[in-house]
Amino acid sequence: MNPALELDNLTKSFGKTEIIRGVDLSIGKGERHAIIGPNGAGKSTLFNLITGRFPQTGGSIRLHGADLAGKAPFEINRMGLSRSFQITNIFPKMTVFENVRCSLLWSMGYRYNFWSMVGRSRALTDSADEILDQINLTARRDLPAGVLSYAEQRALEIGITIAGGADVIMLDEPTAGMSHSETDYIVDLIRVVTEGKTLVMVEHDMGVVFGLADQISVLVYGEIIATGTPEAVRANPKVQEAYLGEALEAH
Amino acid sequence: MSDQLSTDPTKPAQRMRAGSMTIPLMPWVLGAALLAVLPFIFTANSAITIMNQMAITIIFALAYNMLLGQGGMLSFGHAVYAGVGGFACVHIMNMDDFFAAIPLPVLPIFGGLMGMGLATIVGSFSTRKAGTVFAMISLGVGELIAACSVIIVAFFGGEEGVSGDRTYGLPFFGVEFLQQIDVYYLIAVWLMISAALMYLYSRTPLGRMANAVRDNPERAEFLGYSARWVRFYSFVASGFFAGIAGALFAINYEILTEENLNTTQSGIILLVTFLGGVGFFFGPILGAIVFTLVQTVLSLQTELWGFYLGIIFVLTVMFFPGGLAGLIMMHVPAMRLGKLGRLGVPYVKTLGAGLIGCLGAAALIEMTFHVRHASTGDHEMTVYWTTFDSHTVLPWVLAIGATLVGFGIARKTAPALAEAWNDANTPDGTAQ
Amino acid sequence: MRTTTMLGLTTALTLAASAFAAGADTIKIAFIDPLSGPFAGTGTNGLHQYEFAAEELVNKQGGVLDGDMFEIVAFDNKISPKESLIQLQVAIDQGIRYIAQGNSSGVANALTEAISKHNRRNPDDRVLFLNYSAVDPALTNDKCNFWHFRFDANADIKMDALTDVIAADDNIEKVYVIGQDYSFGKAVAAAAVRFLGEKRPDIEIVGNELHPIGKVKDFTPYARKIMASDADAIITGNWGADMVGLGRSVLENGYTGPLYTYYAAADGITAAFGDAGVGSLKLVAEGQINPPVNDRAAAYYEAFKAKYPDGNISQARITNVIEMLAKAINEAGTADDVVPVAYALAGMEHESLWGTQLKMRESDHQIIQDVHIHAHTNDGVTFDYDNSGFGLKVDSTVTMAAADSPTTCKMRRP
Amino acid sequence: MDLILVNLIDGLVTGLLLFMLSAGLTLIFSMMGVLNFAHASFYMLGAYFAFQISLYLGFWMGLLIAPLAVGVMGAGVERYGLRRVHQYGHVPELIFTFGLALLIEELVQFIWGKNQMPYSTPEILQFTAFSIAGNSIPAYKIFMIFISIAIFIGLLYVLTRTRVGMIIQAALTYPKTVEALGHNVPLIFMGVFGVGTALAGVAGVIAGPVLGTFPGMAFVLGSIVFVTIVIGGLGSLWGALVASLLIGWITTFSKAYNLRMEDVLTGLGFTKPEPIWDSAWRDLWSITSPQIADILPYILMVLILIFRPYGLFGKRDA
Repeated sequence: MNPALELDNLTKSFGKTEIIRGVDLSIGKGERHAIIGPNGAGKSTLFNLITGRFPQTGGSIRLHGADLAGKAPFEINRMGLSRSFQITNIFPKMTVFENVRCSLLWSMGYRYNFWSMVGRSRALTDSADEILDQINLTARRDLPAGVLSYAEQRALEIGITIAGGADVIMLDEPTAGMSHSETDYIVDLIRVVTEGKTLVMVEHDMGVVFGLADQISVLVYGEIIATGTPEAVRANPKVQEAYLGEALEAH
Repeated sequence: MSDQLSTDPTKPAQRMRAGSMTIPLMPWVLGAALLAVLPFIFTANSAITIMNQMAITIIFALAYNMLLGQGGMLSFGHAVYAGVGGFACVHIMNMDDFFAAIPLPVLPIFGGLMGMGLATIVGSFSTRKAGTVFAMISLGVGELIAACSVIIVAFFGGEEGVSGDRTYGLPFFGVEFLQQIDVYYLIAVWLMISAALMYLYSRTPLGRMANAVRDNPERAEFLGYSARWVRFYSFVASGFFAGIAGALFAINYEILTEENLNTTQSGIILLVTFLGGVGFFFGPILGAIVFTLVQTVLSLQTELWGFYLGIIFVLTVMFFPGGLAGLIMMHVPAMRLGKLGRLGVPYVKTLGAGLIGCLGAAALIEMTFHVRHASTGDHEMTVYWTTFDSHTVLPWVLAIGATLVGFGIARKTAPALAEAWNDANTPDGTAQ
Repeated sequence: MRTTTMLGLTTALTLAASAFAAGADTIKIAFIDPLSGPFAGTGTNGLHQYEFAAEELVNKQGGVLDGDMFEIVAFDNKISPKESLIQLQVAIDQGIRYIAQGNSSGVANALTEAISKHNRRNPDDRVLFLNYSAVDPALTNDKCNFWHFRFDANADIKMDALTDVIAADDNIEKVYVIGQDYSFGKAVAAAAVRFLGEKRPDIEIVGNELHPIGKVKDFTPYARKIMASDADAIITGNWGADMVGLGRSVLENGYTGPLYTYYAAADGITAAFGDAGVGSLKLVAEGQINPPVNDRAAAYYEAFKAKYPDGNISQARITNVIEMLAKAINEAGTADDVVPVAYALAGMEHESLWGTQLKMRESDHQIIQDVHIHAHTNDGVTFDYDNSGFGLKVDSTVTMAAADSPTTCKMRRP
Repeated sequence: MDLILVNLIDGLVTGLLLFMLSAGLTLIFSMMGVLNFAHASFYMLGAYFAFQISLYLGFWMGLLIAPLAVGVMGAGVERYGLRRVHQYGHVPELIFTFGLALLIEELVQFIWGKNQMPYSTPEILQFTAFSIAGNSIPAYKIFMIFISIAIFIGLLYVLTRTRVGMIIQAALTYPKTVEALGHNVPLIFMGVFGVGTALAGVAGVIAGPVLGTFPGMAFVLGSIVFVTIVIGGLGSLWGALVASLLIGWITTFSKAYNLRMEDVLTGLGFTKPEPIWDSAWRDLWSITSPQIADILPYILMVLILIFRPYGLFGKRDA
């Protein structure tokens, strides 16, 4: 069986600067994989390469065995990969409900449909309400998304990401800028909504990482220096030296 | 139509809550009734001509708002889609045998298809990017086609345009569309159809995604939608309805000229749509009604109508970017709280005074203009149905007085209005 | 504001209520021309000429029929065909039966078609179209109809007269034709080539070109080309800013030969040319202003200047429109039914205030009159234009120009 | 051959004039990310102000004062108008400048009326500088060339060699950082807008006497200025220069030489349909280059936007 996501000697350069320097990574189906690393290690770039936001310079990315080279974000999404953003990226002028409904449209087969009313589909409304329920935003259903609190917007961001039913979910710092209680809330939420899916996340908060992930990769200067279970990574001297030591102290 | 529009009876509670999802039937019924009754109130042919013009502008503005309001695409050359649709229809009117075989009310479909065809060609390259690139391509294409209108005489008829006769079509249940009133009802029916279709379009998956792409094209891409194709389909749909507006123009005026294509026309439709308000479906309708009245009625009152329109437009962009519709919808929260009435008196005080100030300022502008530009020795002028000598002191004192007093009172009462506004928008019992 | 205020009020009334019956003692003439926008200057000046002519030539003489007065009602068409059609409808609703328009053949074309359709569809309130300036030949040829009367010489007639003068000038061997790229510019060019070919086959047309209308910012490249062609004479139908731009560019570039034009006077153009145009600028038009033909014409012009010091009588034919309409109404004995008025106008002969014989040709409703070639000068100009000291003086005259020119008009009469 | 030289000079004058307008516009764009639709209106104001001043103080004072007045107005528009609209986003900004263009045209007609103003070149420059094969080159044109080049060099110097220029360039790219460093970024923006419009004002002052000072002068030139900076690449000063000259020469040469579509098509191996006046393609066959000279830049722009959306010299998408 193919792994869910497979990176093979992936490289990316901006001009002469090489940001990703040959990453090999294999993420199995159903795995919860966290990518950690110091600032500027290239985590976000790696995310952007995988999701088609930037074209790669070399190497290959395979999703369920299919090569993603040259694919646009929407094509990759249709192949079953969905992502969230580090900086909240929702539709601020639309209601919370509509945000979720829009993210359901493609996967529910509506595509570029202009002959049926979205409001008339029970299945669509129910699915959207179900997701709202999952992310605990039912009470905010008909408010414009732009007026929600930060934590609520982050929850909505996750809701939008998982709504399409993608089986590979990539979360880019889902708890960035949150208080402790908010973080706990989001972690629980992520655990529930990604049940049975492959989860790839970038995260700085080690509490979140160790609470959620069953595999961790450490990215330093565009290279993966270690991959393994949280315990193994924690024990890895290279990681200790390069990153974890200071990071853990800071926390 | 009616059972399509009716709400789902199985889940009334949820429907009520959904708000945006339900399709309110009432405004449509009222609109249709109003359209049916209007010609009995305004019976003059000229009034009907103006109403026809209004209806055509409404369809065009709604089509334009599919781009600007719903899709976030700013086009500086949208007149060409309406224009080309109209030209095609006039050419059809001139194809004796073919036109004699089709009833006139069907003609707009051909105009729509023509507008759509052109939009498909242009959209295939212009919608790849939104923002400035799209705006500039629309400007370039608009200028090109407008310039072609005097070069490609075979289709556009040069500066004289192309004219036809609508009455040569197949009689439609015995109606030959000889009179303005026949044409009025034809246009009114098409107005209802087009507006309903455009409204329903905004409720389809594609229509919703057009909004999503407008707000955040990148996010839409990560939801499986290609922003480019969503824009393209919106553009094509907008071209279709613009073409219908052009076809109705052809039917009403029986002539199409270069002015239907040029950038001035494209600018006007932008102005109309924005004045009305791009954020709400009914905004462009208001804009079209107000603009047509200003253009045909105010322009008879004063030759400075363009100046006033320019001022109103710039002030709208600066202070009320939601346009007229935005202004009206601002009052919905207060209405929901049942406190709209509390705004009445402060409104009369401030806006009434402001209106006096505006009238005074307008009189000043008219008088200044008269003194500067009337032919030497012509001292007599008429403002507000009063004729006087513009070179005497009294009218100036009156006008300046009205301006100062009006704006002065408005300014003084403004804080009270603001307070009333806050009060009306705060639920009772909540501390502010 | 003028009469437009009154009009706005009535429009508001028509909007609010219903049609407005024409007053019993005034005969209204709708003046549909640009009163705002870039051509407002020309339109306003034309309106003044109409108002003055109606006042002086009809109302002060006791009016028509049983003392009915003429009233000019102004409608701003913003030089847009669409607006013109709306204003036409407003005018008809107000009970107006006579429509005067002149600026832009495009508008005239839209109006004549609309009026013809209206008269066919509404036999009870037919109207007449008094075209005083739109000179596209088609209006009295393929597109002619019974309701349209043209009081200006059309582009072909003017060119016929102009080429008579050119043909008589042996110094001219090379001619450059340049014009705006639209129907009128093309009509001028085609007529120039045709008439020169007939009258002086030896003349070489060294250039025949069209430029975009109203879009050229700098005419220098055209001027260079004209200079390079060694043309002895230039013919152009340009008007407005295109006329000023072309003329100035050519003259600045050292051109000294004649520049034959249709519309190079008044509305600021005479002032803009000033001294530079003297000796070169020639203009073909009807209506002799300088030297004044008689005391009556001089007195009329003086009275006009007294009332409108900034105005010009730049369209002398407007007096002909008013006088001939008054005469036709008197002959017909009615102003309400336009059919007898139209029959009276068709074929009418009249002596113009400006000293020339007029004949409204029955076959196509094209007026036949003397056409003059004027020179732009400051020498011997009794009445200048734009108060600039410069004006037009008649150089030569073609009597009853193109009186037997053919027409393709097949008029259907009621 | 001589004619080519003459046309080169004429095209240079047109191009440099266009450059003075597009330089300010492209500067403003790179700063605020918005195309100022009213830019050509400031050019018109420059001409009208200069005309009014020249009535009392002569041409040279007009050249000095009018651009300053236009610049102050421009700065005012930025301070009290654009800054307010900025919060609503780019599209309302674009619409605001569009409305401003309408308003300024109406304002000019309100104050000066609709006719062309008798604004003319100063007497001291009313002579022929030199002649090439019978074609005279007026001294005023040479003067225009010098003024434009001086402005270009001055602008380049200020932007790349002075402290103010450095701050502006930095503010363009990193407004937040520059603000954090203690510079008043809104003030810089206002200043750049003022300078940009003042440049348009200069162009108006020196072009008014040649191209005519009338209410439509902004409209005639308006959209061609956007075309220029879009072709050159939004935000690029060099791009604006190259595109301006390119447009100047393309339009001049296609007007000066009668390239006929008939010859092109026959050259390509098409046969002319007979009879031509009955053919649907008759208009295509009869096209000549002077006829379409002024729409060539639009064709060029659309092609550029399709194949190279960032323009000739641009670094980023519009």
